[in-house]
Amino acid sequence: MTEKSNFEPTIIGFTCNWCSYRAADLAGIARIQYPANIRLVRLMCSGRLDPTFVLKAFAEGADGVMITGCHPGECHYLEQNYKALRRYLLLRRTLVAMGIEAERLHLAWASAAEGIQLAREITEMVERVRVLGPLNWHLNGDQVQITHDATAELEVVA
Amino acid sequence: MKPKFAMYWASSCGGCEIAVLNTHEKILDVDANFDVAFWPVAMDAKYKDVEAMEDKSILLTLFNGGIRNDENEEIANLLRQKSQILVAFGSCATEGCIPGMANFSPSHEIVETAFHTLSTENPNSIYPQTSYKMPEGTIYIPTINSRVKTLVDVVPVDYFMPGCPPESHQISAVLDLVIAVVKGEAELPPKGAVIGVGNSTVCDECDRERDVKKIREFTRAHLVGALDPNLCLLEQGIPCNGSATRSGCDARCPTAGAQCIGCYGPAPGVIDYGARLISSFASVVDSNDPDEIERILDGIPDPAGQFYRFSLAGSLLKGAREAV
Amino acid sequence: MSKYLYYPGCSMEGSGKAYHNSLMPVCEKIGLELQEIDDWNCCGATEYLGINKIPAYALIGRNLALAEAQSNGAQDIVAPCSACYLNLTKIDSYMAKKNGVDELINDALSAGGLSYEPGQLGIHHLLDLIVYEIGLDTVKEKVVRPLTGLRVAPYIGCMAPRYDYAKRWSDSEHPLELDWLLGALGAEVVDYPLKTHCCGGHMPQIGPDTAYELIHRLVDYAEEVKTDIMVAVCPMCQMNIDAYQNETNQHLGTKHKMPIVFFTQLMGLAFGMRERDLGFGSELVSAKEAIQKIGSEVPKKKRKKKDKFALPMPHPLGNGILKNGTNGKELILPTEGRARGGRA
Amino acid sequence: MNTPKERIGVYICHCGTNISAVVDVEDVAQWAANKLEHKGVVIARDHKFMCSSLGQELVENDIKELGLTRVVVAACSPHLHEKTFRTACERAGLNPYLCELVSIREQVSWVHSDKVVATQKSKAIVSSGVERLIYHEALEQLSVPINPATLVVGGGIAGIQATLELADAGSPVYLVEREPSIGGHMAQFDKTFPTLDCSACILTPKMVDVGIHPNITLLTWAEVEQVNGYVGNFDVTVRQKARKVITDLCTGCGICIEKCPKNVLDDIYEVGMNYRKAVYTPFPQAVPNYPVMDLDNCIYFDTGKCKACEKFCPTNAIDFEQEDEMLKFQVGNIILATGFDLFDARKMSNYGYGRLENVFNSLEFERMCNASGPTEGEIVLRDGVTTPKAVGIIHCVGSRDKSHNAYCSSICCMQSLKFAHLVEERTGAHVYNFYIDIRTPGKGYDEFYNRIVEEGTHFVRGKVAEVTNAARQPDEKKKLIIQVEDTLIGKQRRIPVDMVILSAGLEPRHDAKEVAKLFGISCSADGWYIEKHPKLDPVATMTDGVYIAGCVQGPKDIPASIAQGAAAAARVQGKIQQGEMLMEPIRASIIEEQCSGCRICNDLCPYNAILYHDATMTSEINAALCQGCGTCIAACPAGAVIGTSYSNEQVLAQIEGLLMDVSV
Repeated sequence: MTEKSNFEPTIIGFTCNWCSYRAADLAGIARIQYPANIRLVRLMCSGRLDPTFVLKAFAEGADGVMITGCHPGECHYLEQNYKALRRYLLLRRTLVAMGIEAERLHLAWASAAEGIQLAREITEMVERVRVLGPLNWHLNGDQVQITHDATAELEVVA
Repeated sequence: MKPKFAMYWASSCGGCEIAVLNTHEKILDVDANFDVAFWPVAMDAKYKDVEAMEDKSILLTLFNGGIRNDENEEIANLLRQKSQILVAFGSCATEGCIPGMANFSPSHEIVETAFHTLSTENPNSIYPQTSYKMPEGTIYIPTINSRVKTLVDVVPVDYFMPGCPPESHQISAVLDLVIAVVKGEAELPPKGAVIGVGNSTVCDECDRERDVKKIREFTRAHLVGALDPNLCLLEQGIPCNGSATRSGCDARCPTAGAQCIGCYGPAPGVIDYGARLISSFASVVDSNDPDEIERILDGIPDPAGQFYRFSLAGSLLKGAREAV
Repeated sequence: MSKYLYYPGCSMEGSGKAYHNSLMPVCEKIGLELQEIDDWNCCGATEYLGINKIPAYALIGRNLALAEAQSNGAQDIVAPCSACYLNLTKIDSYMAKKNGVDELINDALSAGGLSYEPGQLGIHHLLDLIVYEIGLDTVKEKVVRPLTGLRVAPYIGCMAPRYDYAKRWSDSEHPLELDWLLGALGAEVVDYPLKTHCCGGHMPQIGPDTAYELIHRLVDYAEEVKTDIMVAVCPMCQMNIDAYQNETNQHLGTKHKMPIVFFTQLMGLAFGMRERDLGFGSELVSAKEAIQKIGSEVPKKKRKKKDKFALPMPHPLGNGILKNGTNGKELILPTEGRARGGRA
Repeated sequence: MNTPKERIGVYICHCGTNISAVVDVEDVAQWAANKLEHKGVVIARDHKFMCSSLGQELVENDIKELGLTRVVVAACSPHLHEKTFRTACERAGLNPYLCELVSIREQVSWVHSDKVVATQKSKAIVSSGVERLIYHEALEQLSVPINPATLVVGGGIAGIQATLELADAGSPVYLVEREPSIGGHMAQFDKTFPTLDCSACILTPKMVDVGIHPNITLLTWAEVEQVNGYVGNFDVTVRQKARKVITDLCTGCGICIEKCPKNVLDDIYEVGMNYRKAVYTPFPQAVPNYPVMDLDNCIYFDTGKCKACEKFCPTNAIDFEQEDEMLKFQVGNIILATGFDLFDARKMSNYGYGRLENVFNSLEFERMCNASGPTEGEIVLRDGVTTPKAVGIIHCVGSRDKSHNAYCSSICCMQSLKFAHLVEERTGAHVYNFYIDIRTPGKGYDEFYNRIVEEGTHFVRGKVAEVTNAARQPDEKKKLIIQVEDTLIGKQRRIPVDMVILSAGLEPRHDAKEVAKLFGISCSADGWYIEKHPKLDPVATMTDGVYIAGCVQGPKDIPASIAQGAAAAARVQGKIQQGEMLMEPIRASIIEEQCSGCRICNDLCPYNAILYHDATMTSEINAALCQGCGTCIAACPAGAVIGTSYSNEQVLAQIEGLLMDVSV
């Protein structure tokens, strides 16, 4: 397993075509540097964000997921970002119950003009997840065996 | 010679067997058309008898129960080898079901709970060991896996038949179909199909009236003085899972005034059952204020249990972090 | 009876004794049961927050924590003193909104085995509690001796309505709650534009000349509009105007003789209670002459014949403000959209 | 391993050195050719400038020669060149939607500097593009015919201008106004800055034009109730409120008004400064000139007696039985010009408006200056007779103030200067302007400011703390005292005046949010309607076919409102001329067999594109109304709603691609 000290988290970021994706473009145009750990997925709206996507990202090995959208009241589709907000809140509760730290799922609002803010959000997210360490969902699972000795260590058969 | 029939219970409660017996006279058709080769709950049989059979000599195997331990896994492999048609029968085999909820906890905690809680009388703290050396030699009991797996996680499966348990009339229909196939009167559905179910969701079979949904509060049926007998339960704040759950049960629970808890599993094309419910319930929460949304969501005290009661082992995450 | 946690603060045992003595019977009368917070401590008043913030925050936090611990989860706090009220609401709000304050205070509180979660308690000034929770209708029902003929100047002072952390007041600059209450008691309420102007605070001790000027302004205008008696909701306001009026006269050569009492004292009078049970007599500028006017005949205002040229006034502020752009029919009561009580 | 179905070409752009300076593009191309071969990649190339004609030809030739069925270009943001490469594919005979542009410039080379990490991330992005592309479908743009009629909402100067422009161009226009007459705020003013020409003189001819234009259907005393449909084909329902006057019979003679015994304070046109009758036209030049009946104040509707108007009407045009009428019609485009509300100065209680009688707000003062107003243009105190000797004008009331509105209301400086001039000219009083900054950025505006300075108006730079009647000095008695910190001399001042005018800011209409929802557009946090682009597209909105003009988009003066009205009309006329328009094929649809009619999606669509059929108990999406946000797809518990361009398969494959292990 990777040492925590040089651990580079992988973050999947979902962006809205009208605001946060454009904010990412703007960050690029303005040459604002941020960690390369983030990989963006463009959706038409944060309202398109299906919790399945987030679960898929975690299951496939992401260490954190960022959901970004237009600021409340500024949704390109009027009010769909509020639906994203509601889903985010319920999804976060569910993930916490599954043992995934709440900080691994983050919701941030960024308008098309907020390249700097988006870059800052990304940087902060990467650092937060770096502290949490790897999630490694995709590596765990099937091969783990356990003896009946309750005190025994988990034994990973690689 | 009649074709061979087998039914096996892995990690399950036995309800699936009862459901098969609940087909009443239909069970006679099974006897008339099949030679029951292996059915531990109904007749005495030894694994070595199955091992001795020729490969693919069993026409139809209804496999119920999830894969909890190495014995389950071994028999799953064995029956796969010996069967032409292997059906993941019931919710446990298809998606983990209630035993699959064990995936919320690491398995050592489950052992701990079973052998060392207040209600357990185990004064000498004796824990079962996987092997024990006796004068006569070493004996073994099955080893439990770190998590419950579904049947398809361990062997290729021909058909899936969800339900906890599958409704008896659905079982009858499936038996009829196989008998008709044997007689050359019908054809099997394509491999991998979900059988004995409807095409849509429980709402399709539910007679309750429904309107657009705006949820101000989630509650529980026993906390509501009188539920409207005709109105959609979700609209009354009862977290009914019917809208995401495969049809086929005739909407028994919501019709009787109890919310659907999702035993028939995800609707066709759904990748993660819980994600669908999280998304749909949250979408119709009638507030844009984070604090108020949180207050409304407080009405679902155990979201993971609410959304993954039956489907945890078969979900994208397969279980909670400590367990996977 | 509605039950509230009562945070008296230091003045109730000293300079504000009349306030304490009058609010007790008055609250009982209107159905407010006050349960004093056990082991409460100083609110930090105005000085401590200016000297060392963190201990001051913790000092106030301790009162909130005690209140929460003793609340059984069902009560709000009421503070009669505006300084106490302001400090309690300020810290509650800081803990909820200012980064790190919550942790800082709770860290300090943990030394005493206490903790407080912001927003858990509704915090009220006694005045807003009476106007909004008890309601003016209830107050009116209890009036047996309307204060007819008494011209009163409602003087709120600065600390109750500013800054309005708990969103309790109709306005921060010109709140009308005291006007409405005194009106409900039958008094003749004068338009007192200085109602939130400075009483001098601690200036009598550190810069008396400034204090005398400020006290003079308040009293002078009250006299100008023929006030019989000023009404305070804050022990500091009452003390400054009462106790330093004589010195103000000496320094400025004025002849002010304006009594100032607490609103609860006048409520008690209107409810038919005896003066001595309401702390009357402890004021330095005697209110005796003023309260003798209660019940006196009010000369009927000659209705000015409406001048045919006069232009109409905008819709009055009344007890509500108008929604923009409507035909003047929709009123928003000041209570709407305001947080009532701490819990949702 | 299965043989891949598709033949995919991958093209990595150097963008000069914009990308190649940080990303090893050759390595990315080579990696894609090797590691993504099993996904169907048959060719992977890099090129100096993919967007150049040479780069495009490269793609086109490969499509033709290698039989590519899909194309991934890794270059700049799709917002820049998606269309370029789609068009190139189309030229080579490939459906344009089978091309995917992924960004390795804005998302990689411009924001990261570590070459190794940037190259790895580029590989992941390319792999996500390939994975996603496999699930693309060949799509066609949707074509929608445009109805030539236009709905203009709001009959202020912006709406009037837009209406006239369109009508003059020969297009039919419906102009809907909530008040009895068009004219808006401009009709209330006396003089307009900076030229000081009479407002009515320039407005009235335009109003008359609207009233008689054959292409204009003027609906006053009416409100839009419902809007369905989409660009080119909106179905509009308008409530024509009952005037109780039969307009076909009414000649506008005004006898009913004269005979009506009931005086009512006029809160709208006269802003509470004067009275009208219960049957009235708001002002003499009203267009149309038919009166309306105010049912809340009519004596007949209150007591059942009176009917004076009916008795005296020479043409029997009064009809007490008249009911509200619902008018339905279709339009292709909509222009919203619903204007502003004045900031309620009562909210700044320290200025005493509503409490101190000689404090006026700007609209009250406009009416006072107007020759047809309550004082016939005489500037007097609230008593109606006394001429003020000193007047204070306070700028920025409710504007540039965090407690109220943070924005600048843009017109108040010029308006206050105009007021200063009028007071000076008509009363000779001393005038004090209290300002934070003087903002006069318009043609002839600063010259006007200088003119007012030269006229002798006093300017005090500082935010007024308080307006009070509590005098401290003998000379303050019976005056309004303005307490202000004069920041230029660094002193507190108390300036006694007789009259205070509050230059109140402009606010969005109180019902702006509901109206926005009705028309499917959005408001900024301030409440002003959001334009499509603040610089490049100031009159369009994010909703196709809905335009905005005038103060509804933000505070502005008359010339700017007129410019926007004309601009919106030009945009609409352009659409009408096209006859039809193409829309991006990003749409949701419902698989009927899988829909159980749970109705969870029904209320989620702000465009009302989701219909529920009671008979089949299923929901359906109107493709033309759908704007493609995908919220319903994500919400459907049954997975019965599917979408194009951002399907579950596409996004999930993209996630897999992004998380692919690119280190090997």
